[in-house]
Amino acid sequence: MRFRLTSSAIDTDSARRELLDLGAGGYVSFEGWVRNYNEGQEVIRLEYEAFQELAAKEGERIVAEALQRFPLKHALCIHRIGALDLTDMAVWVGVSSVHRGEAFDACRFIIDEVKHRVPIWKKEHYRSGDSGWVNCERCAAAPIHHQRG
Amino acid sequence: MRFRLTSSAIDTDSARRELLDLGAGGYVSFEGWVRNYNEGQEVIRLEYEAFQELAAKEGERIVAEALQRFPLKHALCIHRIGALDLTDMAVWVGVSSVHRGEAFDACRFIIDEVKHRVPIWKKEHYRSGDSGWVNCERCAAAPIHHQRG
Amino acid sequence: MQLKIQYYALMREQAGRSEELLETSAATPAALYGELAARYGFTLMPEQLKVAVNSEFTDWSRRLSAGDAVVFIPPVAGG
Amino acid sequence: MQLKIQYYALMREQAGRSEELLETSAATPAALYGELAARYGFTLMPEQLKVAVNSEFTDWSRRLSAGDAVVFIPPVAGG
Repeated sequence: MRFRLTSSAIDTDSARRELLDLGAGGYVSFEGWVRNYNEGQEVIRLEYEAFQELAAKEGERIVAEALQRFPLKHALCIHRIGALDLTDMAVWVGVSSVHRGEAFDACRFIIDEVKHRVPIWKKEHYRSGDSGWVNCERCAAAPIHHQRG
Repeated sequence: MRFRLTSSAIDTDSARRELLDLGAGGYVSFEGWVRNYNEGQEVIRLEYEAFQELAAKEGERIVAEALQRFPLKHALCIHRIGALDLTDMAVWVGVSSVHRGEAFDACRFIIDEVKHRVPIWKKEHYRSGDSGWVNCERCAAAPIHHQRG
Repeated sequence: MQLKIQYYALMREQAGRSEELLETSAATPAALYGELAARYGFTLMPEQLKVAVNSEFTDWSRRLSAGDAVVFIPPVAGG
Repeated sequence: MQLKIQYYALMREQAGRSEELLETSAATPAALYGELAARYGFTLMPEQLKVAVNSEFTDWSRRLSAGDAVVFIPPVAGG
Protein backbone atom coordinates (compact mmCIF):
# COMPACT_ATOMS: atom_id res chain seq x y z
CA MET A 1 0.00 0.00 0.00
CA ARG A 2 1.67 3.17 -1.20
CA PHE A 3 -1.27 5.28 -0.05
CA ARG A 4 -2.44 4.92 3.54
CA LEU A 5 -4.99 6.46 5.85
CA THR A 6 -4.25 6.69 9.54
CA SER A 7 -6.13 8.02 12.53
CA SER A 8 -2.96 8.53 14.58
CA ALA A 9 0.05 10.80 14.09
CA ILE A 10 1.98 10.07 10.90
CA ASP A 11 5.31 8.39 11.62
CA THR A 12 7.50 10.15 9.06
CA ASP A 13 10.75 8.52 10.18
CA SER A 14 9.44 5.07 9.50
CA ALA A 15 7.78 6.17 6.25
CA ARG A 16 11.02 7.77 5.08
CA ARG A 17 12.93 4.57 5.74
CA GLU A 18 10.70 2.79 3.24
CA LEU A 19 12.04 5.10 0.55
CA LEU A 20 15.75 4.56 1.18
CA ASP A 21 17.56 3.10 -1.82
CA LEU A 22 21.23 2.67 -2.60
CA GLY A 23 20.58 4.13 -6.03
CA ALA A 24 18.59 7.17 -4.90
CA GLY A 25 20.35 10.54 -4.82
CA GLY A 26 17.37 12.74 -4.11
CA TYR A 27 14.50 12.61 -1.64
CA VAL A 28 11.67 15.14 -1.48
CA SER A 29 8.93 15.15 1.11
CA PHE A 30 5.85 17.28 1.57
CA GLU A 31 3.89 17.78 4.77
CA GLY A 32 0.53 19.50 4.99
CA TRP A 33 0.15 21.24 8.35
CA VAL A 34 -3.01 22.58 9.99
CA ARG A 35 -2.64 26.35 9.87
CA ASN A 36 -4.42 28.98 11.92
CA TYR A 37 -6.05 30.99 9.12
CA ASN A 38 -8.02 29.98 6.07
CA GLU A 39 -9.77 32.45 3.83
CA GLY A 40 -9.76 35.09 6.52
CA GLN A 41 -11.19 32.92 9.30
CA GLU A 42 -9.19 31.95 12.38
CA VAL A 43 -9.08 28.17 12.55
CA ILE A 44 -8.76 26.43 15.92
CA ARG A 45 -9.06 22.79 14.92
CA LEU A 46 -9.99 20.50 12.05
CA GLU A 47 -11.67 17.22 11.34
CA TYR A 48 -10.84 15.03 8.38
CA GLU A 49 -13.28 12.43 7.17
CA ALA A 50 -12.68 9.90 4.39
CA PHE A 51 -14.68 7.52 2.27
CA GLN A 52 -12.05 5.00 3.19
CA GLU A 53 -12.47 2.22 0.63
CA LEU A 54 -12.47 4.57 -2.34
CA ALA A 55 -9.88 6.95 -0.85
CA ALA A 56 -7.45 4.05 -0.49
CA LYS A 57 -8.06 2.93 -4.08
CA GLU A 58 -7.83 6.39 -5.61
CA GLY A 59 -4.75 7.30 -3.56
CA GLU A 60 -3.05 4.10 -4.63
CA ARG A 61 -3.82 4.91 -8.26
CA ILE A 62 -2.27 8.36 -7.88
CA VAL A 63 0.97 7.00 -6.47
CA ALA A 64 1.05 4.34 -9.20
CA GLU A 65 0.57 7.08 -11.81
CA ALA A 66 3.47 9.04 -10.32
CA LEU A 67 5.68 5.94 -10.48
CA GLN A 68 4.76 5.52 -14.15
CA ARG A 69 5.15 9.18 -15.15
CA PHE A 70 8.44 9.86 -13.40
CA PRO A 71 11.57 7.71 -13.11
CA LEU A 72 11.34 7.21 -9.35
CA LYS A 73 12.80 4.77 -6.89
CA HIS A 74 9.94 4.87 -4.37
CA ALA A 75 6.89 6.95 -3.48
CA LEU A 76 4.50 6.90 -0.55
CA CYS A 77 1.63 9.03 0.73
CA ILE A 78 -0.03 8.90 4.14
CA HIS A 79 -3.15 10.91 5.01
CA ARG A 80 -4.39 11.43 8.52
CA ILE A 81 -8.10 11.39 9.37
CA GLY A 82 -10.02 12.38 12.50
CA ALA A 83 -9.53 15.39 14.76
CA LEU A 84 -6.42 17.54 14.28
CA ASP A 85 -5.02 20.56 16.09
CA LEU A 86 -3.00 23.49 14.81
CA THR A 87 0.42 22.51 13.37
CA ASP A 88 -0.58 18.82 13.28
CA MET A 89 0.43 17.01 10.13
CA ALA A 90 -2.56 16.19 7.92
CA VAL A 91 -0.74 14.57 5.02
CA TRP A 92 2.74 13.37 4.15
CA VAL A 93 4.21 12.57 0.74
CA GLY A 94 7.70 11.18 0.22
CA VAL A 95 9.52 10.39 -3.03
CA SER A 96 13.03 9.13 -3.75
CA SER A 97 14.73 9.07 -7.15
CA VAL A 98 18.14 9.00 -8.81
CA HIS A 99 18.09 12.74 -9.54
CA ARG A 100 16.30 15.46 -7.65
CA GLY A 101 14.24 17.00 -10.46
CA GLU A 102 11.83 14.11 -10.77
CA ALA A 103 11.51 13.77 -6.99
CA PHE A 104 10.27 17.38 -6.79
CA ASP A 105 7.95 16.94 -9.77
CA ALA A 106 6.51 13.65 -8.54
CA CYS A 107 6.02 14.83 -4.96
CA ARG A 108 4.10 17.84 -6.21
CA PHE A 109 2.11 15.73 -8.63
CA ILE A 110 1.04 13.38 -5.86
CA ILE A 111 -0.10 16.06 -3.41
CA ASP A 112 -1.89 18.01 -6.16
CA GLU A 113 -3.76 14.92 -7.32
CA VAL A 114 -4.55 13.75 -3.79
CA LYS A 115 -6.10 17.12 -3.01
CA HIS A 116 -8.23 17.02 -6.16
CA ARG A 117 -9.23 13.40 -6.42
CA VAL A 118 -9.20 11.51 -3.14
CA PRO A 119 -12.55 11.47 -1.28
CA ILE A 120 -11.40 13.12 1.93
CA TRP A 121 -13.18 16.09 3.49
CA LYS A 122 -12.07 18.71 5.94
CA LYS A 123 -14.26 20.51 8.43
CA GLU A 124 -12.77 23.64 9.90
CA HIS A 125 -13.78 24.94 13.31
CA TYR A 126 -13.30 28.66 13.70
CA ARG A 127 -12.55 30.93 16.63
CA SER A 128 -15.88 32.64 15.89
CA GLY A 129 -17.78 29.46 16.78
CA ASP A 130 -18.65 28.78 13.15
CA SER A 131 -17.52 25.72 11.33
CA GLY A 132 -17.60 24.63 7.74
CA TRP A 133 -16.76 21.90 5.27
CA VAL A 134 -14.00 23.31 3.06
CA ASN A 135 -15.00 23.61 -0.63
CA CYS A 136 -18.58 22.67 0.21
CA GLU A 137 -20.14 25.56 2.11
CA ARG A 138 -19.21 28.46 -0.13
CA CYS A 139 -20.02 26.68 -3.34
CA ALA A 140 -23.29 25.26 -2.07
CA ALA A 141 -26.50 26.76 -3.37
CA ALA A 142 -27.55 27.87 0.12
CA PRO A 143 -24.50 28.26 2.33
CA ILE A 144 -25.00 26.90 5.80
CA HIS A 145 -23.38 28.19 8.95
CA HIS A 146 -23.32 25.92 11.92
CA GLN A 147 -23.62 28.02 15.03
CA ARG A 148 -21.93 26.81 18.15
CA GLY A 149 -24.13 25.09 20.68
CA MET B 1 22.30 31.07 10.53
CA ARG B 2 19.92 29.70 7.94
CA PHE B 3 22.72 27.86 6.17
CA ARG B 4 24.95 25.58 8.21
CA LEU B 5 27.83 23.19 7.68
CA THR B 6 28.19 20.16 9.90
CA SER B 7 30.67 17.33 10.11
CA SER B 8 28.22 15.02 11.89
CA ALA B 9 24.90 13.50 10.77
CA ILE B 10 22.22 16.10 10.00
CA ASP B 11 19.52 16.19 12.67
CA THR B 12 16.46 16.68 10.51
CA ASP B 13 13.93 16.44 13.35
CA SER B 14 15.46 19.35 15.14
CA ALA B 15 15.92 21.30 11.89
CA ARG B 16 12.28 20.71 10.94
CA ARG B 17 11.11 22.01 14.32
CA GLU B 18 12.73 25.36 13.53
CA LEU B 19 10.35 25.69 10.58
CA LEU B 20 7.11 25.07 12.45
CA ASP B 21 4.72 27.99 12.31
CA LEU B 22 1.07 28.35 13.26
CA GLY B 23 0.46 30.08 9.93
CA ALA B 24 2.26 27.54 7.74
CA GLY B 25 0.15 25.06 5.77
CA GLY B 26 2.89 23.51 3.65
CA TYR B 27 6.33 22.14 4.37
CA VAL B 28 8.71 20.78 1.74
CA SER B 29 12.07 19.21 2.45
CA PHE B 30 14.81 17.92 0.22
CA GLU B 31 17.54 15.47 1.16
CA GLY B 32 20.56 14.66 -0.99
CA TRP B 33 21.65 11.07 -0.44
CA VAL B 34 24.92 9.40 -1.40
CA ARG B 35 24.03 7.01 -4.19
CA ASN B 36 25.94 4.03 -5.46
CA TYR B 37 26.39 5.03 -9.10
CA ASN B 38 27.48 8.26 -10.74
CA GLU B 39 28.14 8.58 -14.44
CA GLY B 40 28.57 4.86 -14.83
CA GLN B 41 31.01 4.35 -11.97
CA GLU B 42 30.17 2.41 -8.84
CA VAL B 43 30.63 4.70 -5.86
CA ILE B 44 31.58 3.24 -2.47
CA ARG B 45 32.06 6.40 -0.42
CA LEU B 46 32.42 10.16 -0.67
CA GLU B 47 34.26 13.05 0.89
CA TYR B 48 32.90 16.56 1.00
CA GLU B 49 35.22 19.50 1.54
CA ALA B 50 34.20 23.14 1.95
CA PHE B 51 35.80 26.54 1.91
CA GLN B 52 33.92 27.10 5.11
CA GLU B 53 33.96 30.88 5.56
CA LEU B 54 32.77 31.59 2.03
CA ALA B 55 30.43 28.58 1.89
CA ALA B 56 28.64 29.86 5.00
CA LYS B 57 28.31 33.35 3.54
CA GLU B 58 27.16 32.23 0.10
CA GLY B 59 24.74 29.68 1.54
CA GLU B 60 23.26 32.31 3.81
CA ARG B 61 22.80 34.63 0.83
CA ILE B 62 20.97 31.89 -1.08
CA VAL B 63 18.49 31.27 1.74
CA ALA B 64 18.00 35.02 2.15
CA GLU B 65 17.29 35.29 -1.60
CA ALA B 66 14.72 32.50 -1.33
CA LEU B 67 13.02 34.31 1.55
CA GLN B 68 12.87 37.46 -0.58
CA ARG B 69 11.70 35.81 -3.80
CA PHE B 70 9.00 33.59 -2.30
CA PRO B 71 6.42 34.33 0.41
CA LEU B 72 7.82 31.85 2.94
CA LYS B 73 7.50 31.38 6.65
CA HIS B 74 10.93 29.83 7.23
CA ALA B 75 13.79 28.24 5.29
CA LEU B 76 16.91 26.42 6.37
CA CYS B 77 19.71 24.47 4.67
CA ILE B 78 22.31 22.21 6.30
CA HIS B 79 25.22 20.69 4.39
CA ARG B 80 27.37 17.89 5.70
CA ILE B 81 31.12 17.80 5.15
CA GLY B 82 33.70 15.08 5.68
CA ALA B 83 33.49 11.36 4.89
CA LEU B 84 30.11 9.90 3.92
CA ASP B 85 28.91 6.41 3.14
CA LEU B 86 26.20 5.20 0.78
CA THR B 87 22.69 6.43 1.69
CA ASP B 88 24.12 9.03 4.09
CA MET B 89 22.48 12.42 3.87
CA ALA B 90 24.79 15.01 2.32
CA VAL B 91 22.45 17.99 2.37
CA TRP B 92 19.05 18.91 3.76
CA VAL B 93 16.78 21.80 2.77
CA GLY B 94 13.51 22.62 4.55
CA VAL B 95 10.95 25.31 3.76
CA SER B 96 7.59 26.18 5.31
CA SER B 97 5.00 28.54 3.84
CA VAL B 98 1.30 29.36 3.90
CA HIS B 99 0.60 27.50 0.64
CA ARG B 100 2.48 24.55 -0.80
CA GLY B 101 3.39 25.96 -4.22
CA GLU B 102 5.97 28.39 -2.93
CA ALA B 103 7.44 25.82 -0.55
CA PHE B 104 8.17 23.52 -3.50
CA ASP B 105 9.55 26.36 -5.60
CA ALA B 106 11.73 27.77 -2.84
CA CYS B 107 13.08 24.38 -1.76
CA ARG B 108 14.11 23.63 -5.31
CA PHE B 109 15.57 27.10 -5.75
CA ILE B 110 17.72 26.68 -2.66
CA ILE B 111 19.14 23.26 -3.56
CA ASP B 112 19.77 24.32 -7.18
CA GLU B 113 21.62 27.46 -6.10
CA VAL B 114 23.56 25.66 -3.38
CA LYS B 115 24.80 23.13 -5.91
CA HIS B 116 25.89 25.84 -8.32
CA ARG B 117 27.28 28.52 -6.05
CA VAL B 118 28.47 27.26 -2.67
CA PRO B 119 32.18 26.35 -2.55
CA ILE B 120 31.83 22.71 -1.53
CA TRP B 121 33.54 19.88 -3.36
CA LYS B 122 32.83 16.19 -3.56
CA LYS B 123 35.39 13.46 -4.06
CA GLU B 124 33.97 10.12 -5.11
CA HIS B 125 35.74 6.86 -4.36
CA TYR B 126 34.89 4.10 -6.79
CA ARG B 127 34.72 0.33 -6.54
CA SER B 128 37.42 0.25 -9.24
CA GLY B 129 39.91 1.88 -6.89
CA ASP B 130 39.77 5.17 -8.79
CA SER B 131 38.59 8.36 -7.22
CA GLY B 132 37.77 11.78 -8.58
CA TRP B 133 36.61 15.27 -7.71
CA VAL B 134 33.17 15.64 -9.27
CA ASN B 135 32.98 18.33 -11.98
CA CYS B 136 36.75 18.81 -11.83
CA GLU B 137 38.35 15.75 -13.35
CA ARG B 138 36.42 15.45 -16.59
CA CYS B 139 36.50 19.12 -17.38
CA ALA B 140 40.19 19.50 -16.51
CA ALA B 141 42.68 19.95 -19.33
CA ALA B 142 44.49 16.75 -18.40
CA PRO B 143 42.18 14.40 -16.51
CA ILE B 144 43.84 12.73 -13.56
CA HIS B 145 43.05 9.32 -12.20
CA HIS B 146 44.21 8.55 -8.74
CA GLN B 147 45.10 4.89 -8.56
CA ARG B 148 44.60 3.13 -5.33
CA GLY B 149 47.69 2.67 -3.19
CA MET C 1 -35.23 -2.40 -5.15
CA GLN C 2 -33.17 -1.86 -2.07
CA LEU C 3 -29.94 0.22 -2.13
CA LYS C 4 -27.42 1.03 0.55
CA ILE C 5 -26.62 4.75 0.69
CA GLN C 6 -23.65 6.15 2.61
CA TYR C 7 -23.29 9.82 3.44
CA TYR C 8 -20.11 11.77 4.13
CA ALA C 9 -19.17 15.20 5.41
CA LEU C 10 -21.69 17.97 4.67
CA MET C 11 -24.16 15.48 3.18
CA ARG C 12 -23.91 13.27 6.26
CA GLU C 13 -24.80 16.24 8.43
CA GLN C 14 -27.62 17.34 6.16
CA ALA C 15 -29.05 13.81 5.93
CA GLY C 16 -28.61 13.34 9.67
CA ARG C 17 -27.19 9.86 9.15
CA SER C 18 -24.10 8.01 7.89
CA GLU C 19 -25.93 5.36 5.96
CA GLU C 20 -29.29 3.86 5.30
CA LEU C 21 -31.00 1.09 3.39
CA LEU C 22 -33.41 2.64 0.93
CA GLU C 23 -36.31 1.13 -1.03
CA THR C 24 -36.41 3.08 -4.28
CA SER C 25 -37.43 2.91 -7.89
CA ALA C 26 -34.65 5.31 -8.97
CA ALA C 27 -32.96 3.65 -11.93
CA THR C 28 -29.79 5.79 -11.97
CA PRO C 29 -27.66 7.79 -9.52
CA ALA C 30 -29.02 10.96 -11.13
CA ALA C 31 -32.62 9.97 -10.33
CA LEU C 32 -31.61 8.78 -6.89
CA TYR C 33 -29.93 12.08 -6.06
CA GLY C 34 -33.06 13.96 -7.06
CA GLU C 35 -35.10 11.81 -4.69
CA LEU C 36 -32.65 12.22 -1.78
CA ALA C 37 -32.09 15.94 -2.33
CA ALA C 38 -35.84 16.50 -2.14
CA ARG C 39 -36.05 14.51 1.09
CA TYR C 40 -33.02 15.93 2.89
CA GLY C 41 -32.66 19.39 1.36
CA PHE C 42 -29.11 18.84 0.14
CA THR C 43 -27.56 22.19 -0.82
CA LEU C 44 -25.01 20.77 -3.24
CA MET C 45 -25.95 20.63 -6.92
CA PRO C 46 -25.31 17.36 -8.78
CA GLU C 47 -22.71 19.17 -10.95
CA GLN C 48 -20.64 19.64 -7.79
CA LEU C 49 -20.70 15.98 -6.90
CA LYS C 50 -19.20 12.75 -8.08
CA VAL C 51 -20.89 9.45 -7.55
CA ALA C 52 -19.51 6.05 -6.57
CA VAL C 53 -21.23 2.69 -6.72
CA ASN C 54 -19.74 -0.25 -4.83
CA SER C 55 -16.69 1.82 -3.89
CA GLU C 56 -15.77 2.87 -7.43
CA PHE C 57 -16.41 6.10 -9.31
CA THR C 58 -19.12 5.72 -11.90
CA ASP C 59 -21.46 7.64 -14.22
CA TRP C 60 -24.64 9.41 -13.23
CA SER C 61 -26.49 7.43 -15.87
CA ARG C 62 -25.33 4.00 -14.72
CA ARG C 63 -28.15 1.46 -14.20
CA LEU C 64 -28.48 0.74 -10.51
CA SER C 65 -28.98 -2.83 -9.30
CA ALA C 66 -30.53 -4.16 -6.13
CA GLY C 67 -27.97 -4.20 -3.33
CA ASP C 68 -25.72 -1.52 -4.83
CA ALA C 69 -23.91 0.70 -2.34
CA VAL C 70 -24.14 4.29 -3.50
CA VAL C 71 -22.11 7.27 -2.31
CA PHE C 72 -22.48 10.84 -3.49
CA ILE C 73 -19.13 12.58 -3.16
CA PRO C 74 -19.09 16.26 -2.20
CA PRO C 75 -16.17 18.47 -3.32
CA VAL C 76 -13.10 16.95 -1.68
CA ALA C 77 -10.62 18.80 0.50
CA GLY C 78 -7.85 16.45 1.50
CA GLY C 79 -4.33 17.61 2.20
CA MET D 1 54.44 41.37 -1.15
CA GLN D 2 53.29 38.43 0.89
CA LEU D 3 49.94 36.69 0.28
CA LYS D 4 48.22 33.79 1.98
CA ILE D 5 47.00 31.18 -0.48
CA GLN D 6 44.55 28.41 0.50
CA TYR D 7 43.94 25.35 -1.65
CA TYR D 8 40.87 23.14 -1.77
CA ALA D 9 39.86 19.85 -3.33
CA LEU D 10 41.64 18.96 -6.58
CA MET D 11 43.91 22.01 -6.33
CA ARG D 12 44.88 21.11 -2.77
CA GLU D 13 45.94 17.69 -3.97
CA GLN D 14 47.80 19.07 -6.97
CA ALA D 15 49.55 21.71 -4.88
CA GLY D 16 50.29 19.15 -2.19
CA ARG D 17 49.30 21.62 0.54
CA SER D 18 46.28 23.31 2.10
CA GLU D 19 47.81 26.73 2.39
CA GLU D 20 51.01 28.67 2.14
CA LEU D 21 52.44 32.13 2.57
CA LEU D 22 53.76 33.29 -0.75
CA GLU D 23 56.13 36.13 -1.65
CA THR D 24 55.00 37.32 -5.08
CA SER D 25 54.95 40.29 -7.39
CA ALA D 26 51.66 39.14 -9.02
CA ALA D 27 49.41 42.19 -9.01
CA THR D 28 46.12 40.42 -9.71
CA PRO D 29 44.53 36.99 -9.12
CA ALA D 30 44.94 36.35 -12.86
CA ALA D 31 48.69 36.88 -12.70
CA LEU D 32 48.93 34.94 -9.47
CA TYR D 33 47.12 31.94 -10.94
CA GLY D 34 49.51 31.92 -13.88
CA GLU D 35 52.44 31.80 -11.49
CA LEU D 36 50.93 29.02 -9.34
CA ALA D 37 49.71 26.95 -12.28
CA ALA D 38 53.24 26.95 -13.69
CA ARG D 39 54.65 25.85 -10.35
CA TYR D 40 52.11 23.14 -9.45
CA GLY D 41 50.87 22.01 -12.83
CA PHE D 42 47.21 22.80 -12.10
CA THR D 43 45.01 21.15 -14.69
CA LEU D 44 42.08 23.52 -14.34
CA MET D 45 41.88 26.50 -16.68
CA PRO D 46 41.21 29.92 -15.15
CA GLU D 47 37.86 30.02 -17.00
CA GLN D 48 36.76 27.07 -14.88
CA LEU D 49 37.61 28.79 -11.63
CA LYS D 50 36.29 31.56 -9.47
CA VAL D 51 38.51 33.53 -7.18
CA ALA D 52 37.97 34.80 -3.65
CA VAL D 53 40.02 37.32 -1.73
CA ASN D 54 39.57 37.57 2.02
CA SER D 55 36.68 35.12 1.94
CA GLU D 56 34.63 36.96 -0.66
CA PHE D 57 34.22 36.38 -4.40
CA THR D 58 36.10 38.95 -6.44
CA ASP D 59 37.35 39.79 -9.96
CA TRP D 60 40.38 38.31 -11.63
CA SER D 61 41.64 41.84 -12.27
CA ARG D 62 41.36 43.04 -8.68
CA ARG D 63 44.54 44.67 -7.30
CA LEU D 64 46.03 42.42 -4.66
CA SER D 65 47.35 43.90 -1.42
CA ALA D 66 49.93 42.59 1.00
CA GLY D 67 48.35 40.20 3.46
CA ASP D 68 45.41 39.25 1.20
CA ALA D 69 44.11 35.70 1.57
CA VAL D 70 43.49 34.27 -1.89
CA VAL D 71 41.50 31.17 -2.81
CA PHE D 72 41.00 29.79 -6.29
CA ILE D 73 37.71 27.95 -6.42
CA PRO D 74 37.42 24.84 -8.61
CA PRO D 75 34.03 23.86 -10.04
CA VAL D 76 31.81 23.19 -7.06
CA ALA D 77 29.86 20.00 -6.41
CA GLY D 78 27.86 20.40 -3.22
CA GLY D 79 24.57 18.67 -2.65
